[in-house]
Amino acid sequence: MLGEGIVRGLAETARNFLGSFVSKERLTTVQFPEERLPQAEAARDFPFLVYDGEDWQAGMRCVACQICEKECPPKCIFIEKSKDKKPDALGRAQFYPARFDIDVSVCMSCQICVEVCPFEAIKMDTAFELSTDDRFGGLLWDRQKLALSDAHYHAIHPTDAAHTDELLAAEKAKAEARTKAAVAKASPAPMPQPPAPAAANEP
Amino acid sequence: MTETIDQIFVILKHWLVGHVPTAVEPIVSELLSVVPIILLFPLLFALITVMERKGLGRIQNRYGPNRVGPCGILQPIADGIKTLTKENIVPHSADKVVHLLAPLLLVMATFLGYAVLPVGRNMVAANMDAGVLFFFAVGSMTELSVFMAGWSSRNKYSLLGAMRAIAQMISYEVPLILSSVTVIMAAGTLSTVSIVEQQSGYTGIFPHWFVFTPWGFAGFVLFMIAATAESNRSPFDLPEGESELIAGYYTEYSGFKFALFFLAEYLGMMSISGMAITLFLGGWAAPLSFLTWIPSYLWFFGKLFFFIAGFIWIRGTLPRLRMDQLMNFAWKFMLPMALINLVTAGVWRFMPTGILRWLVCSAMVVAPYVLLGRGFMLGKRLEKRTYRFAD
Amino acid sequence: MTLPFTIIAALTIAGAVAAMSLRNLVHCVLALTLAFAGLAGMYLLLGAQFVGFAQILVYIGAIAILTVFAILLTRGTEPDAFLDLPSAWVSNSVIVAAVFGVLVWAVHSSPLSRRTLPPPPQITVRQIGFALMDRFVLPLEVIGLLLTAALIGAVILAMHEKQAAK
Amino acid sequence: MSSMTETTSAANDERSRKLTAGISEGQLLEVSMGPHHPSTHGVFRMDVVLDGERVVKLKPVVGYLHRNHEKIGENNSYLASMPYTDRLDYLCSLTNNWAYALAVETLAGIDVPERAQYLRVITAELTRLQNHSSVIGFLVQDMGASGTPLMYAFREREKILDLFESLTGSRMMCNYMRFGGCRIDLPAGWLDRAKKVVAGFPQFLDEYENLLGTNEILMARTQGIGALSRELAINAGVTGPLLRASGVNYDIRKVDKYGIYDRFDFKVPLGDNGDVYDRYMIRILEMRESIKILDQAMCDIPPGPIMDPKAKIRGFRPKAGEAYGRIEAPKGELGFYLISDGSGNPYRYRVRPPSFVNLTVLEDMCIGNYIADTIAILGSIDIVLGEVDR
Repeated sequence: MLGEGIVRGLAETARNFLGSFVSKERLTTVQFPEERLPQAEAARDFPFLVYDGEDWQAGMRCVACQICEKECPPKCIFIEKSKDKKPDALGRAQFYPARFDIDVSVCMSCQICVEVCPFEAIKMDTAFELSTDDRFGGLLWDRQKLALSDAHYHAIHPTDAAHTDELLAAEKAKAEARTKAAVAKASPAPMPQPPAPAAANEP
Repeated sequence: MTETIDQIFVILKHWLVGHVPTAVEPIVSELLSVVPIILLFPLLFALITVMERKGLGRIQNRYGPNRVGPCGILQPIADGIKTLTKENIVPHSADKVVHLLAPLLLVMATFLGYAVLPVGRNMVAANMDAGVLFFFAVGSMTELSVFMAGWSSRNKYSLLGAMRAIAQMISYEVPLILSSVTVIMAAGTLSTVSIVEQQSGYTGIFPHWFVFTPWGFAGFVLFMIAATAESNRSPFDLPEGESELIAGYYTEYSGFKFALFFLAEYLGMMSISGMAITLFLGGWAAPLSFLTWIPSYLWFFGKLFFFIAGFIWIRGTLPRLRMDQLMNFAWKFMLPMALINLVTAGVWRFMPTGILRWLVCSAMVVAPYVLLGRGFMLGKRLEKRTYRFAD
Repeated sequence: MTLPFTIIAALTIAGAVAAMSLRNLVHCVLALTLAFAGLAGMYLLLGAQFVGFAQILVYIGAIAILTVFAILLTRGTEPDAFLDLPSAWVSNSVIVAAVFGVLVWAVHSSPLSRRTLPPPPQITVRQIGFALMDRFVLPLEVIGLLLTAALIGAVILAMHEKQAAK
Repeated sequence: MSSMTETTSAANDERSRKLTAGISEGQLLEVSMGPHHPSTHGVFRMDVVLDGERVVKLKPVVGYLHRNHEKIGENNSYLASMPYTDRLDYLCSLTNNWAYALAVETLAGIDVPERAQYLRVITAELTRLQNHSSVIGFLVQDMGASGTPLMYAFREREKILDLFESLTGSRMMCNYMRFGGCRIDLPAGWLDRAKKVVAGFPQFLDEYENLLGTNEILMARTQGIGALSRELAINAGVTGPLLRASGVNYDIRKVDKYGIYDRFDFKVPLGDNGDVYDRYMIRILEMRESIKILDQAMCDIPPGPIMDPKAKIRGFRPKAGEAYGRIEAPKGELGFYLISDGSGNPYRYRVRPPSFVNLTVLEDMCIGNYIADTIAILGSIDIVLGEVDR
């Protein structure tokens, strides 16, 4: 019968029309500025540098090993190693990045830098409202703008942060065990700091 | 008391005309019946645009405009200001005069159609003896303005769109007029006011509307399908088929002229629904006998509201027909059905009242529908297919 | 010579003159439509509603579109070489003026034009219907036949053309 | 017509010459649709020659979205190319990742633990669901249903994209798979949410078939339009739903049995006439089959490692050689051909995109139809310009 399919289609839209007043399923719009969808925990937007403690320069975990700079596919990270050293979380003197820029307009938030970083120094932020009026300066974030506290990291990625802390604690324990063993083995003469594998202790 | 409320506008008009010097009286009384139409229907147009966008939104599980004013009511004002302030670009190679004239002629032709629509008990702008003929005569002027719009923009797409629009309008005007001829034949008059009068009686609580007769219902369905095509609405919105021709004949229009085309489209939609209400749904008559205390004009605009909701509903559901299918449908399905409907109305007129008359007429309407429908479908082997599955 | 009559008459004449003198063919057709509208106005002035609306429906609604289609499909709309006035335009216009003068004189002097015509009878559409059906039924049927023949002829021509193209 | 010199195949030449036999040069209307056309699915241009409404000659023009993907692949390490594969067919990034990972794994001989195989099947089938639902939404939108079917399709697609976001961190650019497994394990509660979404999908499909399945206008617009014969489909190397709609039983999940697809029982729907309606229905039936696979995969996914411990992320240097890994992407056979010379970068990095190959038969299907049909036919092929232009 001509028109039968059309009538069934009309019934379908009518059900959706009436349903939209009744069930949430039929009205899926989220009024963005007022209502916000909860962000998925694993969401990633642009990287940030983690630092322990209050002072972002002293507590910064990054040791400017430039692995992320090499591995980054669109090559948007630029690091300048510092001349002097500063003690890191485990008390060993490590380099720190005198300059650490990420060109956010080039970065495609693929989080490969997070994956390859051996020092858990760079993580992915979830802030997405980042519009600036300055196309070049505003999007070239320098070291200070990138540095965010470990507490912020715990706030946005709780399970991930907990897992990272376990890794760091394990490494710290291993480092201490090795130094205690080294001290016990090498008689009383104080040994210079053994070049323990890079580790950052937990604040 | 209900009588005065019902006639409130008529009394108001006579009171006003009474205060005017007699020399100018005819002019003023004409003005008083024309000015409300010029004011009211563009206001309804504004309301309908927001109603359409919200209705489509609700069909598509979203809100529709709700930011401008409380739940989007002020959206048409925002659109109006936007179109007024938009720059009015006229393409260099366009034919300036005809380019400007097209929307004006289109809006004028659609406004003229309202003269004969009885909006309420003795509330009609011009009670003409040949009202329906006037309505269709003025309706056929829109094709000329569509051609002027398409041709004067000197743009390949708009010319294609204009040609399609004219071909569609002409081929759907025939079933439109034929399906209204059945009502004219049954009512025996061309005047819209007396057509409404013929439908105003009640048996028991049911009204004598023409739509409750077999030929009336078939005529109503045919009339509405042809009306949708005539006003370029959803399944027949080929002239401005976005996916192929950018925007059909009003591609090269911007600013207020573009808004005029929209005004004309919605006015056309309302006036053709008004005519359908007058011919088939008893104009301003109340649907049930005990409801006659409600003023007559409220019934007319209530029914108009349902027609508009129907147009929006169809627009939200049906995909678009292709040009040749559109033509085949008009000439091979609508026209024969309209002619058969004419014969059914004749048979209805001369058979004695009773159940036999109902059966014969219903058969005369349903049988060709099924046969033509199957022929139409089989002609193209359209059927729901079953699919085989490999291992 | 009431005001509406003069307006409509001026409109019609302007439309007719423009239809003949404009360069672009499509403009000529639009001016012609203006003339048709003027004619319809005349009928309405005389109170012949049915003929007035029929004029609008048939002429403006259909024939104007038909001529426009014909122009578009055949020759396109570029204004071709404009026929300038024939060389002997002086003598032509003199003769035309003379003929016009004779006509005007004849119309004025004939007794018919001085006799005041009775006001036109108010005919309803129903009476027109009856008249068509009993006194003029033969011409109605003959015209119907003629139109059907024309329709079928057009269809055959189109079909013939399609055969040739395929 | 100088601009129409070269054509895709002699057959088309012959057919268009026959169509324009009786018509003079001036009558034909040359229209170029795109790249800025509202319905060509991205930056894709079609130079169409029309005789009135009928298409006489159609020349697709691509290349507007060329981003030099393969040359960049040669200068990047193997891992660095993985996020770029998300941008190939930007609607289904997970199947792109899987195809690339599969190619590298065959090249370097890495095997993938059980749980990672299951994760790959689940994410790939979810990608197929959301791709097919948005494709039928676009197809009907091109035919004018003013957005309603598209909105219903996108309502379902959003649910699946939310699942991807909570698993991989991004809705469309997932960058989830690594050589030898996956990057992250399922977060808590992800599996139940996924089960709920998949359980709600058949109801959406019934709703869709109610809305348009037997709609006379849709049937009139799609049945018998743009029919692709079996022989032409096989000769032109067409793959995916387009091929199966023409009746050829070729689904790489059944042919290669890659990953662990041999453990799941699912059927492959086949069409008879290969027209736009068949492709539309085949995609709906394929979605129902994907739901079956997902149900089976999600209920018996084993615990265990998700990454082969042996596989290194950085400094990954596969031995010299070449490999071609291919999977059944939602659009057809997506293959990656790699030649390694032992260094950290691939010597040659080639992508075999299904959309580009399926596009070659566009002119054969469109000649003789109306201009409104070319839009429907293009929509039924389901092309994504990121994949066509690379």
